[in-house]
Amino acid sequence: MSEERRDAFKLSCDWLSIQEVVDTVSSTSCGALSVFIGTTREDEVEGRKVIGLEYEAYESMAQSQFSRLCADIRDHWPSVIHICVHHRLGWVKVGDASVVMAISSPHRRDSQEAIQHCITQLKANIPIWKKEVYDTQEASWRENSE
Amino acid sequence: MSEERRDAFKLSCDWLSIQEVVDTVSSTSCGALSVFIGTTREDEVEGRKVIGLEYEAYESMAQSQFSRLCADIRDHWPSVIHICVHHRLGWVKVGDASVVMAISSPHRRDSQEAIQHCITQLKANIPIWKKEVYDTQEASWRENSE
Amino acid sequence: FVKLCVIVLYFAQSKDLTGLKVEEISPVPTPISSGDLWGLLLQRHPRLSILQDHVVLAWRDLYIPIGEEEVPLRDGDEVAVVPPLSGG
Amino acid sequence: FVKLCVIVLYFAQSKDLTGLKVEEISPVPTPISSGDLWGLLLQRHPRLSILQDHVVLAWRDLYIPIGEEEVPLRDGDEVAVVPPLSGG
Repeated sequence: MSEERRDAFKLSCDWLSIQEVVDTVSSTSCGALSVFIGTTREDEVEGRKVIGLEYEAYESMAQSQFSRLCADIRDHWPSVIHICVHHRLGWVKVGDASVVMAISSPHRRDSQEAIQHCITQLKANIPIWKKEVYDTQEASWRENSE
Repeated sequence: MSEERRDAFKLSCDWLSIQEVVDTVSSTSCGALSVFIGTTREDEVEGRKVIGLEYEAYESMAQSQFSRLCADIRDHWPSVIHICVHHRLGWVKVGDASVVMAISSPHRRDSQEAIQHCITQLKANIPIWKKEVYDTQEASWRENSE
Repeated sequence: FVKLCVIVLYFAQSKDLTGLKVEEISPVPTPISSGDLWGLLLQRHPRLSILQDHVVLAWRDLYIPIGEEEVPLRDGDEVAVVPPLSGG
Repeated sequence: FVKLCVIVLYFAQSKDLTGLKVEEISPVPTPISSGDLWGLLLQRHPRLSILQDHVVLAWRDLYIPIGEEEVPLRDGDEVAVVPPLSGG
């Protein structure tokens, strides 16, 4: 029953496919599959309307920080089978997914706790940045609060 | 900015589309969308291999219990925007999703907590039953432990 | 005592044990407790006794434990036999 | 003192402030602390000072706070300027 465990990470300028991320973590040894999707909210900041986000990453370090994050998840939740994170780069318009992640485990509690940890740690440690772009053609770099 | 909040429930004998469930809860006022997918694990019980599950429901009551569950979720997490649960009925082979649920909210903590509550309460309160079917052609009704 | 007709729905094990998905029972005396109603079903289908202590009834979208409590049935009401749930 | 060449990568605000994605700096003295390395970058690009106290460096897949700690650079190493993260 031993199965190779996948840690899959992709930075992509294309639209993210939820089905592709889910398929990557599917396993007949798993009864539970938790998914988190982060999207750009429609927002107004001081009278300016956010029309989208512009993402960039330090790609090689993002990959290595992701590997570290996966090791950390597997330490805390050894029953986790597969982990997959796809993150958009470049222009992401309001409403589109900027990140899709999925984690599979035999029982639901593990994948649910692990996915919360995964998004929190991604925001804290993976070198990715976003700039909010407004309808006034202005833009400003964001900072994760956590 | 006030938006009609959707509580969508479907019992279906067809393959469940994750994208359809996700689309149902999408909203430009939401930055976070949490999804849970329950699948049939490959399992062996006393030397018999599980090949699939046979689901049935008390459909009218399942719908009313779902409405009650949604009211409960909205009580606990008032910021939740949309809730969607699709559950399979009939024959579900090993590896297929038996339930797909998604909840959207402006910030991630709410949809993540709400989705955990949703699957726990669905298992406890929504009148659905499954029978495990083995490769020996035997079968047995299951009982949720929680 | 008024007597009335009740539609009983059987799910999961109770469906297998009775061989029925639905049946009409009449006459059912009223007022009746959920325990006595379950007793009526046991008389008709003795094999249901293996569900004793693992079953509740459902009536008007409410789960009703089997016991002393009176079920204010009306003529033509639907009552379901609810073995342990296993959705999800 | 050995002097060496370092490749500096600028991201997010630091890219906008310097107008550069990457530049080669040489000669860089070694040993050098992360604080002195940041000082070198400030000399070249005074506008970076608005990131003071809101920035770290990254070197060999590690985040390096700006301070007294020595960074054991080798010739040709890549060092990145890392403003506050905002992924997800």
